[in-house]
Amino acid sequence: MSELWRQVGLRESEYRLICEQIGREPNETEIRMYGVLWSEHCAYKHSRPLLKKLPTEGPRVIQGPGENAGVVDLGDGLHLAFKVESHNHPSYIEPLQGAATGVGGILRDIFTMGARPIALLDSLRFGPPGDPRQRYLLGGVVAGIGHYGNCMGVPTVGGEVYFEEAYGGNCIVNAMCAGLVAEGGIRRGVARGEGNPVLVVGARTGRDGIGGASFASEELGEASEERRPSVQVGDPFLEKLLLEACLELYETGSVVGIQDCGAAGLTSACAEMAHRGGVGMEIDVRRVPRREAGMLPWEVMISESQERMVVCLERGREDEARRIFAKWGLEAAVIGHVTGDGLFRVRDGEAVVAEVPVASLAGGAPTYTPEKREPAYLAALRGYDLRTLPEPEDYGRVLLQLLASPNLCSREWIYRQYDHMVLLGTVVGPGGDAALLRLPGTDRGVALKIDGNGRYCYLNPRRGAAIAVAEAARNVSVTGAEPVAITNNLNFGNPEKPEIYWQLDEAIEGIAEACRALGTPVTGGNVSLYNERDGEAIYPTPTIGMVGVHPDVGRHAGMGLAAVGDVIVLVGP
Amino acid sequence: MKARFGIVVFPGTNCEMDTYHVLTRVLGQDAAYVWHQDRAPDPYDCLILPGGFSYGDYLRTGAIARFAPVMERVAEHAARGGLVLGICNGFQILCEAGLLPGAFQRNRSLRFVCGWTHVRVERADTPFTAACAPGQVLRIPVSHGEGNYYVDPETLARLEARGQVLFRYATPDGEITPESNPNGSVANIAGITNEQGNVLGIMPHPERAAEAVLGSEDGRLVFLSVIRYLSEGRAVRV
Amino acid sequence: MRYKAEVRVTLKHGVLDPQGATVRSALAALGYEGFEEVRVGKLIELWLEAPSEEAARERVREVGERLLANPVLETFTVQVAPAPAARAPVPGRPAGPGEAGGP
Amino acid sequence: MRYKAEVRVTLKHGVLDPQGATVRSALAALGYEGFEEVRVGKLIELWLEAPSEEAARERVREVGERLLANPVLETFTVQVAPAPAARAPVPGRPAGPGEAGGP
Ligand SMILES: Nc1ncnc2c1ncn2[C@@H]1O[C@H](COP(=O)(O)OP(=O)(O)O)[C@@H](O)[C@H]1O
Repeated sequence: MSELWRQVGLRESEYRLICEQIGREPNETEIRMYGVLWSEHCAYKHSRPLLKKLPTEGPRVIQGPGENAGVVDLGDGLHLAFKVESHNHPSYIEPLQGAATGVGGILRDIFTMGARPIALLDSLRFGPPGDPRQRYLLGGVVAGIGHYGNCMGVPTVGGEVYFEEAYGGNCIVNAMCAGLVAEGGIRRGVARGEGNPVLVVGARTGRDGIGGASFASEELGEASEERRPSVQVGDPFLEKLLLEACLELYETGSVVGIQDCGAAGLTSACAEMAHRGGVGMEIDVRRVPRREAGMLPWEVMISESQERMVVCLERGREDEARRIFAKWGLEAAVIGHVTGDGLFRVRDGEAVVAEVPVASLAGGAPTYTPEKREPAYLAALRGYDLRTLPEPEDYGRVLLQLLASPNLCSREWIYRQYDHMVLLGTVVGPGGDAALLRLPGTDRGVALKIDGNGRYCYLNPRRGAAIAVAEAARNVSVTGAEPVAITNNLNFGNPEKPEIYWQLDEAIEGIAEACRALGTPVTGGNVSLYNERDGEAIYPTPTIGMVGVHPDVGRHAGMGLAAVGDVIVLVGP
Repeated sequence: MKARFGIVVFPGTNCEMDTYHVLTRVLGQDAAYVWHQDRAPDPYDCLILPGGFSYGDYLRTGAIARFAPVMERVAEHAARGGLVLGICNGFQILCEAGLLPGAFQRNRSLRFVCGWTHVRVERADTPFTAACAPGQVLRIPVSHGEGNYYVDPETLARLEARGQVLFRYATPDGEITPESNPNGSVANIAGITNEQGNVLGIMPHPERAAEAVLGSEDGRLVFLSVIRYLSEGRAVRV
Repeated sequence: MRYKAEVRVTLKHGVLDPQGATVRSALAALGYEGFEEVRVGKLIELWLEAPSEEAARERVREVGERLLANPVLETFTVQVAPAPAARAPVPGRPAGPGEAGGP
Repeated sequence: MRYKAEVRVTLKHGVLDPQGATVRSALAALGYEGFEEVRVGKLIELWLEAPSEEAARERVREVGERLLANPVLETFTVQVAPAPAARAPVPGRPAGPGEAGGP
């Protein structure tokens, strides 16, 4: 086993901790499950202590961090579930499918909450577009986001894109989704009730994406290209059916809990649901519908095949669920049940192939607080004297240069490829400051924006992150909406390097400060670390997804100058 | 009297709720969803095949949906002279089903395109355009990856001669130019009817242009034409 | 018997091919000379059980006509050969039109 | 000399093919029995001038790698044969961003 724990990405100390927690050496299936669940991506080993600094409470917060998505109260019995998710590494390897499956994942996070998705946003970073490889990435990522979102019938209403050298070897693809759920309709990722059946619904399980969570938790380089998991192909059509089937299933009132199968597949979905419910669970891999013959139990358990959900149902309601899924042409297979012994047990028919405490697998990963150190480059940058910059001779030319910059020019080429109008909510779509959506059946609205500024954060992570929150808040408020909460995606390099950990810590402090000042708590987010190529980290890039409530979308402010003679005022400090 | 609309839902359809909203809440008509496997007798005045990605648009848009049991019903409804309106993916399905001539290819740009377009109303004496003025330009959005309409030259000549082209992509002033064509469709065609004039396929989404707060009310005219035609006891025949 | 069929779906002569044209101009942009025309079609591989090669060909041809090619735009050809070993089972899929279930 | 090349681009084994799977279940729903698996790939036909068949094959293979197939998901094979008569060239069009070039 000594080689195996290393191979699945565990440290020796972590391996010893596992032995200690389970009172013996784990077998192969168990090690592989620990490998994915204790990866940085799933266990937040380096970020969990830092995330505690974020303010997460407020009068409108219905669900804070810890679930598949955060939820805020919009008033009138309507709640909004929203969250952002990264798919940086998969998109760098295969831009179209990487971005598409990223969108698929964030959509599932929203509809597992019981919500119908109403909007997508995307935050993208690439190297300079003069490089054909970067153009290829941009074209593929945009096509992938469009491919998935358009087919799902969820409008992509906003986003942002920047081009900087720092992202040339590791692009950023963050997707945000928001969905509506009526008060009382929220579902959670929890399993409860001894004997209640556990089902997997949606797509069949194949060998795709095995080891994806670990892949996301390491730096990119020659070696990782070799070891990359087989690329996953998204099937938005199947997910659209899954969405409708799940929403129909919720109506029956038989759902105890539901969670999407994302990173680490069945292992994380099942173990996390059991952990949240404080119960045990038994799964029989033979009962998991497969797409490929000859899969080993551990392959079934950690496969990241897309478009699947795990559902815990009330006992006796299985046939009803099967009927609903069959109507949508999907399978719903009972694969196990809730137990009272607190163990996560995996069977292969009669044989027990894994049996470990849920609390260890899903909650036992260590956290790390590495050394942190201010990066040396900052001292050099601080020494830079801005006065040495020459005064431009021709401001007209500078203006033209600015307008032609890939970082400032029109983004219409991108958002024309996104259906941004379906669902008849888009009062202000892409091209505006923030998107403004009408809430169905009312005149009220919700404003959405995603913002980040890696360059500011590189220069000063604390101020830069705070500026990103403030920018998102300004964008939301200029539509006439009141900012109410944020979600965030922390895209950073390798946190085991003191300089990167310092950046991460500082940026989180900055987000926390700004959110406190603005009264916009953090309801969730995602952490993407190890964004490096050959040892070079990206700029520290927290992206902020903000939502606001609007009292009357008929009276929103637009961006254009409306009429000759109107007064122009500059406000602010 | 209210008109009764049936909105056909295939796996992957995604504009059915929008269409329902416009027909019922905006225009005060009766509407119901019709499931793709439903062969029950038809109580509707007009069947609408809304936009979306039936069967994921896999293989070809509309290629699989056209075999759904409900399509027999759509064909019978059309054969009896009932009104059928296919929007976007619905248009693609009607072509695949042979209820309308022609076929679709990927947009000339090879990219999905979503945005506002202008379409010129070529005839205002049909059930689908009676509420428009001849030559009127409507501002209606498109949203499709495969809206590049094709018919061979002989069929095109026949369509033109019989006045089956009802909508063409145009400039805001109603000029037919290559720049106003968002997808490469032959002759800037955005909407056509069958020979009898009771089946319309339209690529832009009139339901997305039915409320001022969303940017345009021009799309209403298509539905209002249908409603007027139905309320006048189908007097506006082609 | 198991057969593997290949259906080659190509655009009819005279139908403009937006994909082919884009590939061709991309080739020119990359500096590849001498490419006069590019056409992009589909290659559909099907594995099927049939009593004889002739029966398999017949069935695939019918399927080609009804579903795989659109006669307005496309033509197709069919090739059939005995298939060696069985491949892994296929993913379960949403029911196609006409399959059981309904609201 | 003029040659016609055919590039058959197919998905790598193990890569999910939602399109093929959907076609397969549509076939079942239409009552066509016996179809076990369907995979949808691309068939790219290219007409080119080259000094020899070998040179043509080499060039097309390079183009296949750089542009026609996505090496992460797809594999391809090349066939080349002398082409009879010249076909009418298709109007070239400018490539948009993201189209030209490959990984
Ligand atoms: N940057 C962050 N800020 C606040 N909460 C976060 C952040 N990153 C992750 N979280 C929260 O931590 C929880 C763990 O999420 P998990 O379900 O493991 O995430 P994922 O869906 O990204 O795998 C989620 O509730 C998520 O919202």
